[in-house]
Amino acid sequence: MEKILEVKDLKVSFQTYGGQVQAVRGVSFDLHKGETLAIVGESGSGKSVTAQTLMKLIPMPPGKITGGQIMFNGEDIVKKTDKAMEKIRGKEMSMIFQDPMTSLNPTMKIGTQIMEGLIKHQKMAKADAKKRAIELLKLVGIPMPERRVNQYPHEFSGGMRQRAMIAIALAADPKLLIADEPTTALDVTIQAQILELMKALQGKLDTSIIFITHDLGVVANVADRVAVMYAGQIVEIGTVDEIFYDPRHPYTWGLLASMPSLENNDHDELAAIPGTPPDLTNPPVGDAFAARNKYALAIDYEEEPPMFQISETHFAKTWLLHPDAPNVEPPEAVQKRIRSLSSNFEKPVLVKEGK
Amino acid sequence: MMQIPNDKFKVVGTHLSDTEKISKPSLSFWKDVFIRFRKNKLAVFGLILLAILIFMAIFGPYMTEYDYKMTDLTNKNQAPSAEHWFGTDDLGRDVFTRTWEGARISIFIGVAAALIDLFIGVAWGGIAGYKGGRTDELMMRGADILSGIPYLLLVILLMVVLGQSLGTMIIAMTITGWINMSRIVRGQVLMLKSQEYVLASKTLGASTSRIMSKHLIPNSMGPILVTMTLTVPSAIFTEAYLGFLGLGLTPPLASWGTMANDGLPALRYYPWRLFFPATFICLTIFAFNVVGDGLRDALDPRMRK
Amino acid sequence: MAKYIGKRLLYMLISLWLIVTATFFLMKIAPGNPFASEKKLPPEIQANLNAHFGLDKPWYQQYTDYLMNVVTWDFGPSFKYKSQTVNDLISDGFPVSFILGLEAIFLAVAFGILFGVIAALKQNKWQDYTTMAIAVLGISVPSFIMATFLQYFLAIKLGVFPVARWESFMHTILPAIALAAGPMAYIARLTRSSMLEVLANDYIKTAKAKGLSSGVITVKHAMRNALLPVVTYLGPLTAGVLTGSFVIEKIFGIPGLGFHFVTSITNRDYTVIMGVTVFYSIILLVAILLVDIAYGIIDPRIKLAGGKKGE
Amino acid sequence: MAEKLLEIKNLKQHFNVGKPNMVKAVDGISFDIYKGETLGLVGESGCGKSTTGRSIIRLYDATDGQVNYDGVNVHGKKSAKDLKAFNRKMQMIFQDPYASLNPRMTVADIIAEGIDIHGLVKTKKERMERVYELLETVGLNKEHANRYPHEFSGGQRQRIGIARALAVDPEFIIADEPISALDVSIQAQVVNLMKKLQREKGLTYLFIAHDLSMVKYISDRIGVMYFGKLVELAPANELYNNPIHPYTQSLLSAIPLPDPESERTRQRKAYDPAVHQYSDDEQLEMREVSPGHFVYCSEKEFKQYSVK
Amino acid sequence: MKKRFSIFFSMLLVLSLFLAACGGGGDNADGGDKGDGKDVPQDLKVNINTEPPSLHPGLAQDSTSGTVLRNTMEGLTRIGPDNQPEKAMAEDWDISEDQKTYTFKIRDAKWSNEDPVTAQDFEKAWKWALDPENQSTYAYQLYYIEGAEAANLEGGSPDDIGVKAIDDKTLEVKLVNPTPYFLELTAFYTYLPFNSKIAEENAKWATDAGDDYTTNGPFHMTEWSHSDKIVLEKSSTYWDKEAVKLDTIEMVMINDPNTELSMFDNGELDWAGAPTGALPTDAMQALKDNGTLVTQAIAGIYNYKFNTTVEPLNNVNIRKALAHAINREELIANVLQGEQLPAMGIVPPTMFPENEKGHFPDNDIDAAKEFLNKGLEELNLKDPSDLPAIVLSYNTSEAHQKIAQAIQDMWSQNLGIEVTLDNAEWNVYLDKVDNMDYQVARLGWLGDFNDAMNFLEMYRDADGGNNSTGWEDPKFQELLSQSQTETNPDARQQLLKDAEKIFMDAMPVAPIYFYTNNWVQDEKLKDVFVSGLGDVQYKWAFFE
Repeated sequence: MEKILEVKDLKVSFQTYGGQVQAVRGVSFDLHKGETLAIVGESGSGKSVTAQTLMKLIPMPPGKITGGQIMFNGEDIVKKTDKAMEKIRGKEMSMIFQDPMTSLNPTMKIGTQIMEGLIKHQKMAKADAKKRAIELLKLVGIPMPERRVNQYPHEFSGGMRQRAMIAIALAADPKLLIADEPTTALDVTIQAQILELMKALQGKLDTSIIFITHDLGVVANVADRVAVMYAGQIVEIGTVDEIFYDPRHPYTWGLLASMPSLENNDHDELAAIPGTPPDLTNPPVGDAFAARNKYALAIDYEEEPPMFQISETHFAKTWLLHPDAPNVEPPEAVQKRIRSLSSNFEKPVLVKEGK
Repeated sequence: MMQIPNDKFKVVGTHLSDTEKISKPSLSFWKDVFIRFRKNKLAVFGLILLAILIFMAIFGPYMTEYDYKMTDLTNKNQAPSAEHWFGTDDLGRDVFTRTWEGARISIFIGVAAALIDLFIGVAWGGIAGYKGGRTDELMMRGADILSGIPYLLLVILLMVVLGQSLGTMIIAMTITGWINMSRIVRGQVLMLKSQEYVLASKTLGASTSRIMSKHLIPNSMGPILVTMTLTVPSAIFTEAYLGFLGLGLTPPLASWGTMANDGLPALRYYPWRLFFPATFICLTIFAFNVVGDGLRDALDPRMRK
Repeated sequence: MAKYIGKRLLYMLISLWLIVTATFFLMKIAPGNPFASEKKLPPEIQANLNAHFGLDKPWYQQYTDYLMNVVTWDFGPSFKYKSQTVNDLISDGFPVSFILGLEAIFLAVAFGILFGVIAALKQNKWQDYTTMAIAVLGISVPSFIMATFLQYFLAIKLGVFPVARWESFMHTILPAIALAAGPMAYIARLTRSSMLEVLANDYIKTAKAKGLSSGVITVKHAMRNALLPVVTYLGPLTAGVLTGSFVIEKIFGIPGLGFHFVTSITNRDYTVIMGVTVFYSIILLVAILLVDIAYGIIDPRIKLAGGKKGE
Repeated sequence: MAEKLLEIKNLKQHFNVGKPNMVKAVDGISFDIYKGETLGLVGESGCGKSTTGRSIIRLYDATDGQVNYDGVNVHGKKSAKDLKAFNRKMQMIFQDPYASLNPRMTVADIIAEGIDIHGLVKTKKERMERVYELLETVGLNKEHANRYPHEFSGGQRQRIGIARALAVDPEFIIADEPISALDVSIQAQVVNLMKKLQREKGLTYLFIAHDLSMVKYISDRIGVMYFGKLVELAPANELYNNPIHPYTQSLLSAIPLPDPESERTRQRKAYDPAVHQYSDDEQLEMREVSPGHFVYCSEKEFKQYSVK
Repeated sequence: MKKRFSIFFSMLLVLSLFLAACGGGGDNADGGDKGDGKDVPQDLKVNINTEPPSLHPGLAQDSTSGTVLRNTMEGLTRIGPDNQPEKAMAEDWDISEDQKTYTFKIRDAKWSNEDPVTAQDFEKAWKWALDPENQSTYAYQLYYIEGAEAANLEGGSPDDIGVKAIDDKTLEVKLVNPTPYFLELTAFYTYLPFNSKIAEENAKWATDAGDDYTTNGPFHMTEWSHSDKIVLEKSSTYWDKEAVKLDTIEMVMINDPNTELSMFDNGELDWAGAPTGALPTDAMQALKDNGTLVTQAIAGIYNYKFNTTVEPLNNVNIRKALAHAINREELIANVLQGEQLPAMGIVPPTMFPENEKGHFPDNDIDAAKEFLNKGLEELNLKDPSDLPAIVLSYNTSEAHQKIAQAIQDMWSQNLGIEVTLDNAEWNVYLDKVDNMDYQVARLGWLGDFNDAMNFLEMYRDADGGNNSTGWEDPKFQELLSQSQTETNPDARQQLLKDAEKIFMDAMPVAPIYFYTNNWVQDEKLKDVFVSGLGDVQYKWAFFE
């Protein structure tokens, strides 16, 4: 499959008066055409920063890309000027944000907001752009698009606004769509509709999607592959089945275990991940997750774990996969899920170079 | 594969207390504001300027042998010299001494006006915002109408009715000045009163006065402070303006406004008489303004993480 | 809309009435009388004058007379300028103040917004500091000093402009600049802070993500929203500036309305005080109404305003 | 579990009454809460669930209806003293851990606010001891007492909010979406803490949320709200296994589960209020379809539902 | 949206175009004197300070209106360049033996609309002013005429007023007392005639320039743009038009001395300063230094009045001490700088030449101290600091303020008397002075006509309108009464001098200085006549 994006050892930091926050600490992943990669993690784990860095949307300063590459269509985004980025943004890759209320300009008609991208990138005439805007609104399932196109954001409901956002993002047929928690602010029923819409559109347009969320349910629903982020790093990445049915990183275990199940009727205590995420101005030595990890090894407090490969597609960054590491039992809730996957290697393999 | 001693691969589990630890030194709200304020060079410059001005207002008048009201007609309109650092005015008074005497009065007027605005504005705006509904409507409409009366008319009539004095001057500054403050406080209170911490306090059974004093006003302090730092220069400005209208203070009291007004016709002949008071009016207003701007930026919640 | 305007007009009338009333009584408690002069009048003539201008009537009758004057828009003759009625004074002075005011507002708005936008876009860079220093300076220099300096340097020293009076376009430039300096500075600061606020909004990020150039984002997305507070400020500014400034008119010898604001009070020219106050208040109230309507047009959300939601 | 702690009768909360923009946020709902139980309240944003909570604790004056706590109407006329006493019995935990703590107060002052208001301690030392004790209860420690809210993470703040509510030893706590703004891993922490406190102190909860899976986990019974009305009320498992009201069914069908396989096959049901085809003369009310399982329906629907 | 901004930028564009266009042709300001050619433009541009309140002769009551009227209208007489009344509308007159009846022969003159000027025009104008209906505040200027005061104040019949047009060209005036300065009075603006035909048709004839504003003077008003400017043009119907050389006079209204002087320096005015405008005090030294300042004494005095009804100013010695302890020379040299004359008497030297010396020496500290000690003794006080606080009041104005500060300092240094200053806005101040709610108050007096009576009369009665010192003296009253019936000018002069002596002995007023007029004028401008009362006439003025 064609790779459209390759991120190599990306590092991003923010200068604040309290010190330098290392928001992204060496993230690498790639993305194939037509594929959906979900990035999960809690707030502050660097998932949004990673996504916005792909489009160079982080404010610089205080933000700064301190290292790594973002290869998109064979070119390194990191090196591009703002002017050059204007040609890529909206045309080659576009983005949907979390809050559809604040991410639409309140004083501009929805139609105009869609048309802007068309006029800029497709050099369309105004009238054509409007026609196309109406089509797009129809495409994202907004009824009466001819009327809606002349309305303002506040006249739309939350779900409709997010549809309009999707229409804006898809206006110029981008190759890559970055969706930064697009359903977090929505109610479950609306969320389900938006997810269905995105999947349907992806099928039609063959767009690649990076989907950022903290909701594992949503991940299970949309993702082909999943990257789990913690403290600015990807700690585990694999296909959706690998992550949900054969997770290897204790943080992924923790996430899965802390979700109550609708099917189960037991009211046992949830397997919460205790404690509080680390402060990234001063990231801990060794494994950032160690202090909250009940499976933490002594070495976790001393040395950062390397990446181990479990299958062609499955990687995890934990000392537990080291041949010398003791065998530990994942939490009960996770044990219930685990299936053995045929694609796995015999033994986890240490990845020499960070991937 | 690298060699790692086996004992390192022992499960040691969590170090939870570490995760709850807050490593950064505790920063109170104002410390935090100060750190951000410090980054605005213009504002810091303003603050230093202000410190110098206040220092001079306190000690300036004692730095010379002259008294601010001592006339010496034979030495009138002297250019700045070693004798008279800022020259003398048309009655032979030392401009340096008068400038700093004037600084006292101008700054006093500014600060007094700001304080009075603060009390009236906070009380009025706070009550209107907190009570809401009809009370709010009535109180704010009242303020609207007061601000609808041409200010000059109000001030001149006031001067006429009460006579020209420092007290009247301060009343003139504050007669409509508090309206702005009350609007800001009201806006803050309206916004804050539906904040969850206020609701929490209510559910705990807090009285209105407690909610006001512990929650609403402390949290409005930022905008209030900014407004105050901007009230001071506007009062100094207004004083100067009234001086121009001939409604300034009664001499030999010196205020920058009356001094500048006196010096205005001398611009072409004895420019120092206008230059010094005018420069210090501008510098003071400038300093207060940039400090106010700096504070506003520093207090801006968007600037916080 | 019509209902809204109707309601606002009603409110304006009430405000106006209260302002007229307040002014009337303030005027009445002020000591001094309009016919006082260094050479005292015989008491009979004084009484005669009082009778002629209705000043001998009880206060409530004078008050109702004033109200009637306001309603019929006939404020009667000026006490001091016997050859002119108050209506004459206003209709002579207002056009001058109006033109000067428009010029000043134009300068203030154009440069204020320009400076504000530059400062916001270059926050904490030298452009920000420079424009803001200029802006704060505009606020820091009292208008009479500013006017005197402009007159001294540009007219007397350099001879580029005429010193004073109201004759040609050239004559209007210095007073317009002096009048515009303060508001310009205020608008610049207002624009800067609201621009910064708007620039931090998500929809600016959306626009950026669309690939729009920063120029387009600034003008089409940021400025429109950032200018809302400026529009609000324009209401009182317009009223204040259009009705003239005493300082500027005095220094530049301009026959505007502002001069009458001050001199009518010192002259105790009651009818003129009343007339200019009512006139000013109407302009102010109308300007505020227009601003509110304009606000509603610019910001489509306004119509929805009012009422709290349950959750 | 039979003892009724709270009885809500036909509660109505309308805003802007008499104006064109009147909002019927809560439109006549009735339910009971029993001592020691957790009642979950779910629904979409804007359905009135938070308003219900706030009306119960008297943050709003109810437009109509009664809230009887231990048999006494909360919204009835009360002296300041009675009100204060009432405030100690009922407490609230808020949604937004950022907005619910006064940024200008230290954690100690925030937690001690209830103690101060009700004069629960006599000396400063006692006050601080109580604060430390509460901090420990919610998993924080002494050192945190003199810090300001902005220095804490979301989960820590929410725990401070809980400590504040606990400070006055309440019997009943309304938790208004206490976990919605938290990360998954932290949600579990807070829920565990709440359950632990319930066990230890015999608390009763009204747990308001839109996350059905967490509500199901924590609640004994669940009420579903839709546009100001309570449409279904049943024990947690019963509601999940046997949803009757079409809206409940739709809501349950929309929840994505952390299981890729089931997600691939999940069928979402849409809810269209028109399916009811209510006519004007039909009486709509909560009807008990099976023991403890109430549905808001017409007489006709009731018959259909009962058959199932 | 877009439209808004395009409007914006187009406005910006328009403005810059304007600036560019005007920048090129911006030299219109320095027109005026074009140099040496034979045809020197005879266009005068002066500042008259403010809008004239009324240009109706019967209603005018201020010097600005007076300036315009004096140059557009003409009375029976006109004050000529020798400061004496010369024949104007009256080509001749007869004065009766008892000096109480004047018969004027009106010359063949025309109003600007070609109507003849008649004796009736005078009679009607004067009677109009005396009609209480018309609220003329200066009607009292006509009280010298028999029956005038009664008609104006006491409801007397207008038919009893002693002014009668015997025929079209003969006017008979009967006076109450012999009034030696009556001919001078007839040049005053309240005595001006108006075109009675037009006035009958249009009561508002005087409110604007136009057909109805007919004039009989050297200039005719062609434009009156209120609060802005008045334009006068040489009148083609004036009887003495040959003498008039200026073509136009543009009178602008600039109410700021700095601006006025700047405009003069910039060539935008031909005259700056008194009597129509004012010069900034701070400019005096520089103007004196470059020799352009013109100074002329006028009949006016600047006084400090004492309230003789309050302690300690009811003590004559205290009053004298204060009056003697003022260093007028220094005040004039350093504060006023207008070469004013120190006043040690109450009547200007233009009337009593010996008053250049006055009744006591200036700055006589020793005498002052002596008076002070005497006064203190009389008051049973030991030390000046035991005196009740003295408050010096003045109306808000820069000049008064400076004088007050200087004198405050002199009194404190010379006598050890502490004085506090109190200023009030003009109207309030007048109220205060009227109500004797003051201790020491500044007031000025400008002569209406060139006679000592004008400066003494006001102190006749304690409750007289302009006295406000609470002082009166039967001997003083007696002398004034005598002077009114005295027909011999020298004897009359002596009576008045005696009266002044009594006044100065009692010192209810400390005179400070006699006014001067100070101005600068275009070098080429000649023969502008400023009278001893400080009135300006452009009839004979011209540019070289």
